[in-house]
Amino acid sequence: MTVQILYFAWLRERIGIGREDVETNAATVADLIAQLRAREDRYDTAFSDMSAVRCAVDQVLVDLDASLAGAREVAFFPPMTGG
Amino acid sequence: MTVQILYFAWLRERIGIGREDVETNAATVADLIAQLRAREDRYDTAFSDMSAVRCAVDQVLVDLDASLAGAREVAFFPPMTGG
Amino acid sequence: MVDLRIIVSQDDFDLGVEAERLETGPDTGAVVTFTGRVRDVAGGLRHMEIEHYPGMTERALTDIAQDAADRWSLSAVTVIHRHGRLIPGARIMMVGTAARHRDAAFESASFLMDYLKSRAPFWKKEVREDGAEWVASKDSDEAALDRWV
Amino acid sequence: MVDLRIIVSQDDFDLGVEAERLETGPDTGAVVTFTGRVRDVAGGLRHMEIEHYPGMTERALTDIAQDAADRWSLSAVTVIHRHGRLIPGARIMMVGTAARHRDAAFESASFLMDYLKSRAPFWKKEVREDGAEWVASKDSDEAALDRWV
Repeated sequence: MTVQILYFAWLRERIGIGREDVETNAATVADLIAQLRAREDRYDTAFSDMSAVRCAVDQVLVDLDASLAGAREVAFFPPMTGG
Repeated sequence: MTVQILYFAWLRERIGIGREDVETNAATVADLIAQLRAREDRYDTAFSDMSAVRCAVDQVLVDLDASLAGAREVAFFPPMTGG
Repeated sequence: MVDLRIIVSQDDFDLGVEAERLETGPDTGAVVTFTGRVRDVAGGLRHMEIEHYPGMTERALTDIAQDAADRWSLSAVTVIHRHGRLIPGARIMMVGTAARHRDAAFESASFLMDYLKSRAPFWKKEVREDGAEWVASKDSDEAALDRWV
Repeated sequence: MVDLRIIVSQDDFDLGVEAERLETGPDTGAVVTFTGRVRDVAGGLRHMEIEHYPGMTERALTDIAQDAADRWSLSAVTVIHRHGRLIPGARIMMVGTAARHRDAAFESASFLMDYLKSRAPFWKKEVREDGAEWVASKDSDEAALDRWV
């Protein structure tokens, strides 16, 4: 399947792009991250500290072991700092 | 000594006046209340439920056993309902 | 130095102007305002009559505001309380606090409200179509003070 | 019916107008507003850059506001959050709540702030004279959520 992946804040800066379409068979968010890290160093570096990574699937916050079944949009970002 | 006594809210309404000067030798607020209650029925009625009476001496909230030494202004009123 | 603004008046106030005044200095990150209005709970309320103790009121409000400012290191505190005749929907009072962080601003505003409710010399009377009645004080308002001791 | 007002924008807002909007209906006795501003804590802050996740932001804010409205029976909730470049002293965001009583208005505003801090998709970057840095999330902000569970 094809999912659109979005990156925000320093994840966006480290990876160097804000969005991309990725072809994947990943079953879970964690699987997708493993696939991305295997691609290139900049991905590997960006995802090196997973305690600092949050994820939303189709604009809903999820844990990293969440399923990607039916997912169209996956976003990665650091802990939020609104308010 | 002469003290100015002020009444507020339903204490003012029951006694029928908002302020008066009273000549007194009362040592405490409670003594002053006893003196007032002895004067006339309207005072006796107004002060009949002491749990509903609050007092300020010279504009500072005090307990009913507070001293009147040096007092110039004594105010009686029901529990406050501001805000 | 804390900026204290205490107003006791029959007049209405402009919340936007008051809130803007609280946004002072480079170190103010959080401003909280509370506004209280006359509610017509049961229907049939003509107006609220608010009596106060001139002289003591200003003094009590200033003491409470200064106390809050010291306790939470506030940069500004505003307390405005109206008196006289207020119709349903009218603003009765406001408190406003300015602090570095949100917790201090929220807590101090809540503290001010709890003290205003049962330590500032104001008394409310409801004038209804079927008569007038002094608003009774609530045990819960007295109990609310315990958390600040 | 609760009146939800959610705005995500680069533009500033008028707190007076927003507060007035919250004063709706005969049963609203208490309105609380919180306003957050850019602080220049250490000196030398040029501006704050606020990034957000368009689409998800509006959705998250609406969910949080609806949740607060249900939990405290609010008559109105306003959440405004700015993004883009904000200079020191500029307003970043506000929440406003309207309820019957003061406790509901205070608690729900505090709840909204705690959720906004760590559950709404905003990220702050401080651009200083000596470089730029993403603001780190605080453990205390995450811990603040525990009291609402």
